[in-house]
Amino acid sequence: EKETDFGRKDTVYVTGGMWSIPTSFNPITWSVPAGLRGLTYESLLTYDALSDQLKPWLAKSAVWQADGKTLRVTLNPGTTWSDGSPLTAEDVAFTFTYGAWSNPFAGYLETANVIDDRTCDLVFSDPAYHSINLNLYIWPIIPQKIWSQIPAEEATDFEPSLEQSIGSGPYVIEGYDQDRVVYQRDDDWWGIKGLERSFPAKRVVYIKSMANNVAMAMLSQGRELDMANNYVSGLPAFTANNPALHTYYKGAPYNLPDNIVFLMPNHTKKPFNDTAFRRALAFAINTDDIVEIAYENMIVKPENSLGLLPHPGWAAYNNDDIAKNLGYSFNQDEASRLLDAAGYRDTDGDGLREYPDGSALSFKVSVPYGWTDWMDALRIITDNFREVGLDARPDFPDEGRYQNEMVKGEFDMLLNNWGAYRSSSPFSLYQFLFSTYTPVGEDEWTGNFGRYDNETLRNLVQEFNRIPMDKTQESNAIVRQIQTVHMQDMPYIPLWINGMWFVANTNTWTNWPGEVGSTNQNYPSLWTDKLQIGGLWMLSEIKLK
Amino acid sequence: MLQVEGLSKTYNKSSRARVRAVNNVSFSVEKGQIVSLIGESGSGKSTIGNMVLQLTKPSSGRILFGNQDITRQRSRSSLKEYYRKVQGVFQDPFSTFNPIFRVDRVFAILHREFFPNEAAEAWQQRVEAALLSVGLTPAAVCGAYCHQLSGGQLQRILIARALLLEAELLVADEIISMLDASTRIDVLNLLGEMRERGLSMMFVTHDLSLGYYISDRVIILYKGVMVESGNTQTVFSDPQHPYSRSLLEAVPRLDVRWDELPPRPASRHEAAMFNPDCDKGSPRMEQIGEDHWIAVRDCLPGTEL
Amino acid sequence: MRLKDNDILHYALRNRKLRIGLAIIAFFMLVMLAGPLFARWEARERAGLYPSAPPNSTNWMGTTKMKEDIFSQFIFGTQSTFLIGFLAGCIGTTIGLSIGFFAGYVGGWFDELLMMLTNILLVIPSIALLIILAAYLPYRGVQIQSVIIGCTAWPWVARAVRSQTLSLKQRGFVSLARISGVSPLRIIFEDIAPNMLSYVVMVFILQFGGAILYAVALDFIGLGPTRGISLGLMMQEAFQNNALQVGYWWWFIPSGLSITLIVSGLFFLNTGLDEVFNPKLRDQ
Amino acid sequence: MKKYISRKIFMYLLTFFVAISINWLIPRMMPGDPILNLISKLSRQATNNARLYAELNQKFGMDKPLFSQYLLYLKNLTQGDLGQSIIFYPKTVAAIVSKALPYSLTLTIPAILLSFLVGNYLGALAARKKMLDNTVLPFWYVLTATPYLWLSMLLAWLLGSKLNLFPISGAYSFSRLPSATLSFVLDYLHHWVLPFASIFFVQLGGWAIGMRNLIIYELDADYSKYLRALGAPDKLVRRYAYRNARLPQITGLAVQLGVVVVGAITTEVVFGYPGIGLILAQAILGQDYFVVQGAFLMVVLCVLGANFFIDIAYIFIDPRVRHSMIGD
Amino acid sequence: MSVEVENLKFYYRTRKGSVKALDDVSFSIADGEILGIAGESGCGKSTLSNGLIHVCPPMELAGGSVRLDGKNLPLDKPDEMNTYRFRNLSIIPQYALNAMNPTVKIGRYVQDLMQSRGIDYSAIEKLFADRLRFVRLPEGIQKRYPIELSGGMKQRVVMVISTLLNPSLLLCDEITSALDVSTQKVVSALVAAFRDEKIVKSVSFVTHDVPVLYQIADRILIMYAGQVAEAGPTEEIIHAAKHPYTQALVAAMPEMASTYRQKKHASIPGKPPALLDPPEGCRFKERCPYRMPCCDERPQKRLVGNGHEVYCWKEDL
Ligand SMILES: Nc1ncnc2c1ncn2[C@@H]1O[C@H](COP(=O)(O)OP(=O)(O)OP(=O)(O)O)[C@@H](O)[C@H]1O
Ligand SMILES: Nc1ncnc2c1ncn2[C@@H]1O[C@H](COP(=O)(O)OP(=O)(O)OP(=O)(O)O)[C@@H](O)[C@H]1O
Ligand SMILES: [Mg+2]
Ligand SMILES: [Mg+2]
Repeated sequence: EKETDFGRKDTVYVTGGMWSIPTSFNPITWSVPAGLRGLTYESLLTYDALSDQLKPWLAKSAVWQADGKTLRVTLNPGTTWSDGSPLTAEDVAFTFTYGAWSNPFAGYLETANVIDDRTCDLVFSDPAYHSINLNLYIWPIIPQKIWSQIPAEEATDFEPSLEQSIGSGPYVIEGYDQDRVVYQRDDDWWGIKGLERSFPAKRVVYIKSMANNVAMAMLSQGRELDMANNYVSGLPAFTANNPALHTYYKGAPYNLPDNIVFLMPNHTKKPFNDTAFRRALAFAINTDDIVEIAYENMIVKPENSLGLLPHPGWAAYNNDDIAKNLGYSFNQDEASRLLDAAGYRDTDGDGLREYPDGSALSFKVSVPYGWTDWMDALRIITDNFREVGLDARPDFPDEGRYQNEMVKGEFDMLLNNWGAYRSSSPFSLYQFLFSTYTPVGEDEWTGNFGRYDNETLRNLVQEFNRIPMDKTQESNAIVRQIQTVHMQDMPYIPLWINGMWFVANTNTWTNWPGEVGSTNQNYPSLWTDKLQIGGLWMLSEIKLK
Repeated sequence: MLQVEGLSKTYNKSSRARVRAVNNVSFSVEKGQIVSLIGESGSGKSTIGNMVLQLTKPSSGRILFGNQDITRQRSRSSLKEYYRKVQGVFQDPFSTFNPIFRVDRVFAILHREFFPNEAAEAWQQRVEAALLSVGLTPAAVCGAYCHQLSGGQLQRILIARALLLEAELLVADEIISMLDASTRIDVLNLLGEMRERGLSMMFVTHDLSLGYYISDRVIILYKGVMVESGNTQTVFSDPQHPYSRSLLEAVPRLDVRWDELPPRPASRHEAAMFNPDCDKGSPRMEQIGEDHWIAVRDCLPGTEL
Repeated sequence: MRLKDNDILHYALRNRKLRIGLAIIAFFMLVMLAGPLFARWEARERAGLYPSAPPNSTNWMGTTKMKEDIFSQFIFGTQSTFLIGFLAGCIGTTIGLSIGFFAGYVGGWFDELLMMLTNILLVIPSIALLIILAAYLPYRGVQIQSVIIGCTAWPWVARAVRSQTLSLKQRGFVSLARISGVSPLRIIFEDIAPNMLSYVVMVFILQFGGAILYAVALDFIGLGPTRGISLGLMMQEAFQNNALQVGYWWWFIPSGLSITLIVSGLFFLNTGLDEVFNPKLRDQ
Repeated sequence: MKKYISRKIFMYLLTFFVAISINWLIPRMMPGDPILNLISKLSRQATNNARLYAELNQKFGMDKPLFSQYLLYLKNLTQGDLGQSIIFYPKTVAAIVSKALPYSLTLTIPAILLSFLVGNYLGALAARKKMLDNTVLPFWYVLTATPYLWLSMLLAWLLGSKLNLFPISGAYSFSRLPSATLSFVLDYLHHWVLPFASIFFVQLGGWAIGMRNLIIYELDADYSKYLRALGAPDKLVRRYAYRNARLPQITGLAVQLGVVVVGAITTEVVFGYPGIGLILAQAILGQDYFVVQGAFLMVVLCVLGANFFIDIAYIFIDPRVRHSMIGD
Repeated sequence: MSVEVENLKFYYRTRKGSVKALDDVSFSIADGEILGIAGESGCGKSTLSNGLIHVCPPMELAGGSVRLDGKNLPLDKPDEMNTYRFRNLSIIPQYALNAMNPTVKIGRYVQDLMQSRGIDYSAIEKLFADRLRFVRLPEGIQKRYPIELSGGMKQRVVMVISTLLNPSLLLCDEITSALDVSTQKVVSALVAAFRDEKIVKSVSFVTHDVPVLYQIADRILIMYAGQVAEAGPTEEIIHAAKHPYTQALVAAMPEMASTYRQKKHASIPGKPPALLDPPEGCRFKERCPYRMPCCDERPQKRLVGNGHEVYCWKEDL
């Protein structure tokens, strides 16, 4: 064994989720180094993505008061910052009232009243329960004493030095370089007592995503890599030959479902503004092929055409009847019939359909170049479209251009999943798909990139947000309406469900999360903002071999 | 016919110091005359020839041909007109012909460029006549590649080419220096014949015996400066400039050995002589006899000659 | 060069490097030209029964993860790789030749200007140009890639051709053409250019090979064609999909090996030609 | 000589100026809006993007007229300020590039210099023996014709993952942070071997072939013949030929040194070597023109610097150059 | 006789056959003698010089022997020849202007050369400086690069280097052709001076410039198409040539005595035969005004005076 600085048995090496060099250790920007939110900075609550439960973390509880507008946050006893100073309700109030543009509650948090050292009331002008809920377990609490010195306008440009990086979490940043961030365990972490939780690894080394083959080789060696949250092509064949490798499921689909990829037509363009056309597209796509070929069975397809994640938090909204009555399934004959009926026929005999007026019809579907799994999937989709006589071409613009076209609404069709992640409520999904509408010419940053203009739906989504989390029945009534419109109009077509890519080597650390034989029943992801939905627990429950 | 007045050329190459290749050179060539430019390597002979052929642009000075200053007219048509009358033959016969084409291409080009209206057959006849007149068998040379012919043959072809144009002046730049002794005399004799037919010539050479053999007048150049000029016989029998004297003494001859050369009487004009090695002043040609000129310093006015 | 000189032909036929080079290139040309007769699928067609299948009787070189037939990809990939090399080589050589010719022949400030342009282009990484162009293009095809490579690869040619032209310009036949009243353009194309034919051929071959390698690198960093297939793309896809780690050697090896062979074949050809044209280099 | 050098300096400055101006133009000539990219990167959920857009636009100086943007760019350049990255926001380009540059340089400069030395030596060796020439020449051809990345991958696979001899990712172990210890240096070297080798071998073939051809020409030169005529042993003849053949090779070296930064892109990507190439590859795909600009600036500087150095060095190593400058 | 060449044959092997560039040539050079060798281009002059120094492909020794100071030269064994080169026989090559490595200073060059030949440079350093002075080169030339010298200077440096070890035989191959008349004179005079100073024992001076030979050679050998046509004392060859070819060659030389208008020199019609497949018999026969039937047989050497040999069938020589 070669001489190293970090003891092998002290350290867990992980990769995935860190796509770029560490830029700034500022927790309140959206492009933070992986691990920063979670290991170093903590949120009030955590969310168990496997069992759909909010769990205490910094806060013992966060309870809506009777007025429905006040959220009372009670901190756990003994919360401290890594410099030893106490973390108090003042810090909580500061975090949510701080004027940085990234503050998730900006706009609808009225005041934050500090009741006492441990208690704080967040008073909302507009209680958007679902989005508030989401941010309670995502957003980090920041130390007032550091950030109060930073003008709010400059908050996101602020690059804290390592000394300034005072968090409350179980790990502090020890060092970093172009391709890594090293977190060192804080043995004085408040949670050891306060949460009765501890972390076995003295260090967590986050390694920047590496080339696929390198990741695979390093994983199989297990020398300096214990776990990867990367999509690894060829994994099924590879794990079969490497007993040391561990995946969540032993066989297909290997990974837990994590997010849904949608086909987004541009509603401002012909023929995508034609509902019949979009519905026909939905029938034409063979998702089984995507699962089997492009993903080598490492993923699952949506249970039904509603495209919800098979996730306990969303299960209550999986209205199968709507899907059955209004949805679709792979059926190219039906697709052809729909197209014929809508007037898209091959009038000039070239095997490709034309517009009803006889003019040529062709379009592109885009995914960013280099997202190989998506590119493969897209090839299958466009092949499917051609099979029903549509002149569709896969288009692979560079990531930058993909984004540009998406934000400006200049594409034909594209695949996207940005807001369709596992969360505490499908509200996040519907918000992503339907909550905004910006006309072409203005920039759309958050979702609904196809500019599907349906005010009723927008209102429904807002209404959904205003129903308290626990009133599932009431919410579902609204969700049913949303789903009905979705299925009838088919503005966006759910395609497949990406896995939570996870593969670990068991030579040094064991008890990784797994369907069977593991006591570590946690969501196996160390991506940014996924530590708070399981990654942290996973790290605290792995065991030394 | 051709008058060169105050011609100078300075090469100004980027990475080099400036080279004064030709410095204030004036001379003239009369009809039916062969004028030799003689000088050592680098003395600027070829540069003068190239300037006369308009292949190089003079830095200053005039070149008059038939009283027209040809350095001023650069239009293609006037240039062509000029080339009908003034033609050149170059030093290396093998590189004057494009190795990948047959040698008769040079005639085809003439036909194309100068006599586009002449019928192919008539032209062919004229070509053959010209070849015959320079002592070549048309059948033997037409269709050959340059490496299949001898240097002498190639130079003859070029002379024939000038004849076809009915050129009046031929600039012959060292045209025999790469030829064998026997072919050399052959070509020289041909030049002599051409003169008889009224062709004027600028004969550029570094070989004094050749210059002596063929030319009517000689111009001796040293480092771009004319140091002596005049009638060939006069200059060669009574050279005055120390440079021309030393040149003549160095010529290997077949009648006397170097060490047996009779001593020449001392130069009569030593003091006034322009020394091109010193930069001061510019040379001026001073007449010292009937058609015999030498370079003197301008900065010493009134020096007795 | 003397076309007529059958010495050239003699040495060409005798030269081992030339023969090896020609054999390699001829083989791939055959693959490229005759291959489509045997390729039963399109490059991107899901042809095989099994994904990532080793060579078998249906898919002679196996299949990719996407069940594509590697043999077909190899055929069409070779085609476009040759196309890239050929087009980029042609473009690069043509631009380089023209600029080199004119700079060398016309000389003066024109020369200085062109050479400055050339030097600047040498300094600016060609990927810069590629990125700009790529951003404007609706998509990148093999042809566009080769145009871009060709447009950035010429400065070396221009420099070399210029110095060759400068020396050829001194040759008598250029002077002779000038005093024959031949126009400069004609002189360049009728007298100077043909005399550089052997040189041009060699430059072209080098550009050909260089373009192929360059295209591979571009394919790899994600600036490859977004449409079509090439050997570089095959290699990149194999890489992306861990072909080597997982043991799908049939996916990883053919593309890389073919590129290496094609380019080394071109280099062989080049040295062989060099030896044929330059008696100094000939084997005694 | 002075005139020559000052002329050279002038030309280099001019080229540099034009090059950096073109460099400035790159992002400006692109369609699309870099700020927009930045925002979509930064804020998938934030609400007040319009405000942010205005803020960032101002910050990047995009709201000013083009010409003053240009002046600003030049001014900033003199202060070493290369602007701000988009995909690595809020890092400055200077910070990113300066962090990555040492890795690239320690990888590529030794690779190129060593391949130059060894390649030239081997080439000279081969030029003297027909047998050797015929056996190793094909091997070199194959080496130079190998795409860097293919060789990289084969090396990584064989020596890295199969034989487990060398690490295949990063510039030093993930189990440490940089320190000034011997064990760190050894570790660094251990990681350096494979990426180094993949550049070294490909380059090696090229140098060797070049040297071989040059030597063959030189051995036929008049001065070699004269040496032989005077009965000088082969050793001296070859030594002299090598001496002269080196000179054109050195010109080639300048070019190679110039492109080191970009040249190693593929190798760096394969081995996850955290140099400029890796950054550049990411910046290109993310259309981070400012980082691209910064990386290219490095390239321009390297190319110009290396060429200038060689140009000046030539005055000292090649008397012919020196002589032609002074004039006859 | 310091040099005796007997029936020497040097052929070039080409793929079309052997080019008989030097075919059965015999001659000798006495001690202290300068033998001038003249002839048209391509008659084998350089082949002779080069072959004596270094027989290397495509040139091959096809027969004959050369004796230098009584010892047979191992012409067919290039390695053994190395001991003779430079010490016993040396060459001033045709390409003297490019003979020096442009990147090596002259002093350094000589030092390397000497060391490589196992000679102590310090022992020879002074001699070298003296010789440079002898050929009137300025001081300090050892510290200069060849490129910094003019053509004549380079020529003289090469002359000094080639003769540094006082060889018995010095081969001069067209050393004056590329030079200006004045330099030409200096250089050829120097060759004679080398002989006079006994720096070299005998000289073979190859040129196509007959007048130069007239100036310095003791005897002249005229070659034609790879064979000897005539050899004899200078005065006789120039002014009383016997061989028709020599006569024509000398007659074609313009001299500073007559001009075209006064006396037209005649040239030799035709061109020399190809040496790839030379005709049987006398090689000059095709161009010879005295051609006879017996010319189809190779003419024998005939002595027509003191040391004057002619290869011709003509009777009234
Ligand atoms: N194109 C050029 N650029 C720079 N210098 C030149 C050029 N051509 C000639 N020279 C220089 O000009 C001077 C005169 O050259 P020129 O060729 O006219 O001499 P020359 O008398 O013809 O010599 P030679 O007998 O060697 O042909 C020389 O010093 C030469 O180096
Ligand atoms: N390498 C070679 N291969 C074949 N033939 C050759 C070779 N070198 C010379 N020859 C031929 O040998 C003959 C003699 O050549 P050589 O160089 O000795 O002539 P030369 O008398 O020195 O002529 P010059 O005066 O032109 O130097 C010529 O016919 C030439 O064509
Ligand atoms: Mg000249
Ligand atoms: Mg010779």
